[in-house]
Amino acid sequence: MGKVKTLKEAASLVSDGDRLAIGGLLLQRIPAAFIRELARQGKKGLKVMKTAANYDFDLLSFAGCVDEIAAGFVSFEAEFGLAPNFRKAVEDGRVRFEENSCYTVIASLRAAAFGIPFMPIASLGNSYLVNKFKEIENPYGEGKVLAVPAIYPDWAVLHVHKADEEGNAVIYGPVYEDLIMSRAARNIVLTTEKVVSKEDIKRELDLAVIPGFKVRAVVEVPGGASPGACYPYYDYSSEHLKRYLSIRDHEGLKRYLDDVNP
Amino acid sequence: MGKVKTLKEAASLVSDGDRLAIGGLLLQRIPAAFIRELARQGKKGLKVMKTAANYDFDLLSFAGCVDEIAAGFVSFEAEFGLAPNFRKAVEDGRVRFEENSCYTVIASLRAAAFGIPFMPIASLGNSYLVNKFKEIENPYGEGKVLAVPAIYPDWAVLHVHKADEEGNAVIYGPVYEDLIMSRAARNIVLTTEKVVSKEDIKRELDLAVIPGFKVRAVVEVPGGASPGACYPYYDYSSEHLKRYLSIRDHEGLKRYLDDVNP
Amino acid sequence: MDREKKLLIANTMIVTMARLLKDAQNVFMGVASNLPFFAIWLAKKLYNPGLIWLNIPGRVNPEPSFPPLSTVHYEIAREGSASLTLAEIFDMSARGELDVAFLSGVQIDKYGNFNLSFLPDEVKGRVKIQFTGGAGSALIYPNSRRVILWRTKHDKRTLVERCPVVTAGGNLYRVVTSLAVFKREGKERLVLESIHPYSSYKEVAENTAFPIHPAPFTPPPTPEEIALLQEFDPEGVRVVEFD
Amino acid sequence: MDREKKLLIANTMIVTMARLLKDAQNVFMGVASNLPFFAIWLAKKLYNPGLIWLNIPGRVNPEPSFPPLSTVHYEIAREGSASLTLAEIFDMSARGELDVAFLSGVQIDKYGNFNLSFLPDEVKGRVKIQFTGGAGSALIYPNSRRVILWRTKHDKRTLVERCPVVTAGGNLYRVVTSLAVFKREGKERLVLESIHPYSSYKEVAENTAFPIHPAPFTPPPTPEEIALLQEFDPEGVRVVEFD
Repeated sequence: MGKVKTLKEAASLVSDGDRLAIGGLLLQRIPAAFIRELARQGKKGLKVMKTAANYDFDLLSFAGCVDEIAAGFVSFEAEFGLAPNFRKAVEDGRVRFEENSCYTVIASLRAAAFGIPFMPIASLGNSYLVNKFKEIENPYGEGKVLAVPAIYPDWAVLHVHKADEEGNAVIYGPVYEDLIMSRAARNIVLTTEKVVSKEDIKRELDLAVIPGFKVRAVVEVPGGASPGACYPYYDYSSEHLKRYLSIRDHEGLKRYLDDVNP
Repeated sequence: MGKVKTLKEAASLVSDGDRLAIGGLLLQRIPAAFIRELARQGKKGLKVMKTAANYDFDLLSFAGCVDEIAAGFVSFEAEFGLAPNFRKAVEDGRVRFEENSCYTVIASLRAAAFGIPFMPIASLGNSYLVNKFKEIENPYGEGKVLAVPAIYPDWAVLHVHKADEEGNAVIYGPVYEDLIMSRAARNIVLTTEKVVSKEDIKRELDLAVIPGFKVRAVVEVPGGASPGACYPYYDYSSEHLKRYLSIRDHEGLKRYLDDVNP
Repeated sequence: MDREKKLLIANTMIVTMARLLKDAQNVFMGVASNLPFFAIWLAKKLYNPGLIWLNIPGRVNPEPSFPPLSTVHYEIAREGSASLTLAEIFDMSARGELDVAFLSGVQIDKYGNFNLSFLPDEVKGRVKIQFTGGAGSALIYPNSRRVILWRTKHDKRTLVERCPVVTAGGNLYRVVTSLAVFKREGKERLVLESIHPYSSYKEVAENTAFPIHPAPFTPPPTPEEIALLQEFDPEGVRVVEFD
Repeated sequence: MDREKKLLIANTMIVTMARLLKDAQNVFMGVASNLPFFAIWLAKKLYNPGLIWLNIPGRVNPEPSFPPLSTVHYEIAREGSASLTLAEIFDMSARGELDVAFLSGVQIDKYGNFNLSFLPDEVKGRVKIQFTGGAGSALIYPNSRRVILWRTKHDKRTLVERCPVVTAGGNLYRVVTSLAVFKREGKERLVLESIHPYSSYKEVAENTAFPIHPAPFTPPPTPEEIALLQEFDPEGVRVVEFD
């Protein structure tokens, strides 16, 4: 069975309760269309992680898809303000926000990527986050070192510029945490601006940093990061984001999800 | 003072006793010209590290420049046989060979790159190498985990395809351990096929993986990896390697170093 | 607040922060760092062209042709001198190689600690108000050599006696607010260093929840500094965070 | 040894190893892996086109147009389906995702352990003969699902009772030598599985330092297998490691 699937088929691979690492950062190269499809399919109890998020985690919080969010930062920037549905879900106790430093998210993913149970980290000073992690003795020197546990996502969900039918993918520009997510995760779903030939990937082999072998689905979604940006193809859409942020209730959210295609 | 230097000036930055991580792998993209210049300058007591080496570590052993070699593998391949001068130096007790797994070399460099004192690693089974490393408790689960100490090289010495005058550099094709070495090391020396403009680097920013700020010297040495290969510019030279491997004594080595330019 | 006033505050804060970078080796700005973006840009133009500018999109020394509203905008990734991922910038910090970093907090206390995490409901033992999360600050603050805190607001809800939750604390260099500049006395408490020229000791004292002492005025922006900012940012992106 | 004989041995070893890859998901070859290179190439051509070929130059599924003498040659990095660094391949192994790996040892003992490190001088307590070092094997052998050991020699100095130094041990699948194939009985000892058609039980027994029992002959290479190898490697790169 081929890996090239529809958005619907790909999202249906994700089970309620799965842990997802979501690619991109803030409004850059997020797998937005896939996130919307998860909401349409009414997923429940997902656990999601990322260094810094906004639209994706806000929407999943709004739609009631997530139980747990692990991240360093969840907010829009400047013109769009905070992430209102994320905040409300956390304040109402519907979503558990495991605040991390962006750095500890990366360290947990690195531990998983390296196949080791934990990752020693640099000091977090007097941050309250220290209490979330355990200390270990430094066997090669004085004192103790903080360690974060490995987190193995069930899925890394990434939006890329190009992928072939086997899931070998090229990313242009900043990779953010996509690479380390793809290594840490058990399975990968790619949405891609374009499904291309193997020959096309070959021409940019130095940028073909996602090998296909853990990829379970490749979905062609031109504009799939929208309302986020996909450098250098398109910028984020202020209009779309303002529309999303104006939604007040679940009926409005349903209309939005029905309207926006995909 | 600019960073663009002659080979002689650059090699003179290295002090006797310094620890060097040498870029490339086996006969691929080794900073061979720089290695020869270290030998010409009669460096003493160097400590060198790399996953898998041949010409570079063999020559430094022959020339009496190194006290300690940390590596997973030191040998030529197929047509050229073993690394005779390395073997002799180790068997005579002139060089201490700290055998590692290639993997533990990487783990030690990663720990240094991440600024942490040690790196937990996967099991090494019943390998005698286990005895070189310490065990720590897993704070997040059962049992113990092996840990390797961070090793901070004084210098990463890398041969690259392009670098600008500030040391921002582009590598094509396999990067081997060059990246992690550049992060782990306190200082970097680059030899480069060509010193190019800032604009030239900018055109391939996704491949400009060595930022210049820890680079202390940039040396333009076309063919600087020879007798090794520099993909895709040139292959290794069997003729040159056979000449090198036929050298029997220090006089021969001196003649070789005088002859080969640079 | 009228636009003139916003520009005055923004320019003063930007210029003040830019001048703090005169001897900086490298400087990191994170997410939602509108004013630091301008401060670094200006410092490189006027005071410290060799300054290494690090950021989340991961291009060393970006050359933006316009000021984007988002500080992870890809305009900041379009040009530069090399690539360095966010994870690697954190590693630089962990190795002690990060010189200056800009951070911000919803609450900043008299010890220089800040809170970007949440306000606890002490009675119910849970989150009362959820903030954004501290991004990379818990690492960056104690491991960078010098941290500049900045905040476009200055009131008693912002400059507090003690943060109920400490998101990050560490190597404070300066706090730059809309009204004033603080530095830290030894490793202990914040002291007022200067008051922005359009404000007053009275205004700062009334809007700060911990005790302060009088201080001189912040040197105002020069016409050259203002002209450069205005030319780079004719639309006034630098005032977007002011109400 | 004449060239015909060398080709016979090389072809038999390559084909035997290629057939072991019929159900492999992925396979890793390291440095100095001349015969595994041909075995993987042949397995992908004939038996398992979906096999994922991992290697040190770091291109997944390389498409070499000729067989290079070095198995880190850049011909193996010229084409492929994606990039994956050596460090990341080690990580795959640490995560338990590496299926088959080819390794080799100067000494291989009856437990399947091998020595690529050194021969100790027991009296003087130091290195008597230094070998190459085990490269990544100490990690790869215990953490990959199936390891195929290969060796172009088969004598009592190679197939030993017990290695004086264990460079690596672990999940042995098969040992393929110039004369025979061994598998492991349970987790314990090597047992002879087959004898190459040009050899004999007597020859294998005389050249093995631990006890063996009779076994059938290894199925010989087919004309198709030989023709493919000959076409790909008319110069005979595959015999370069035979004396």
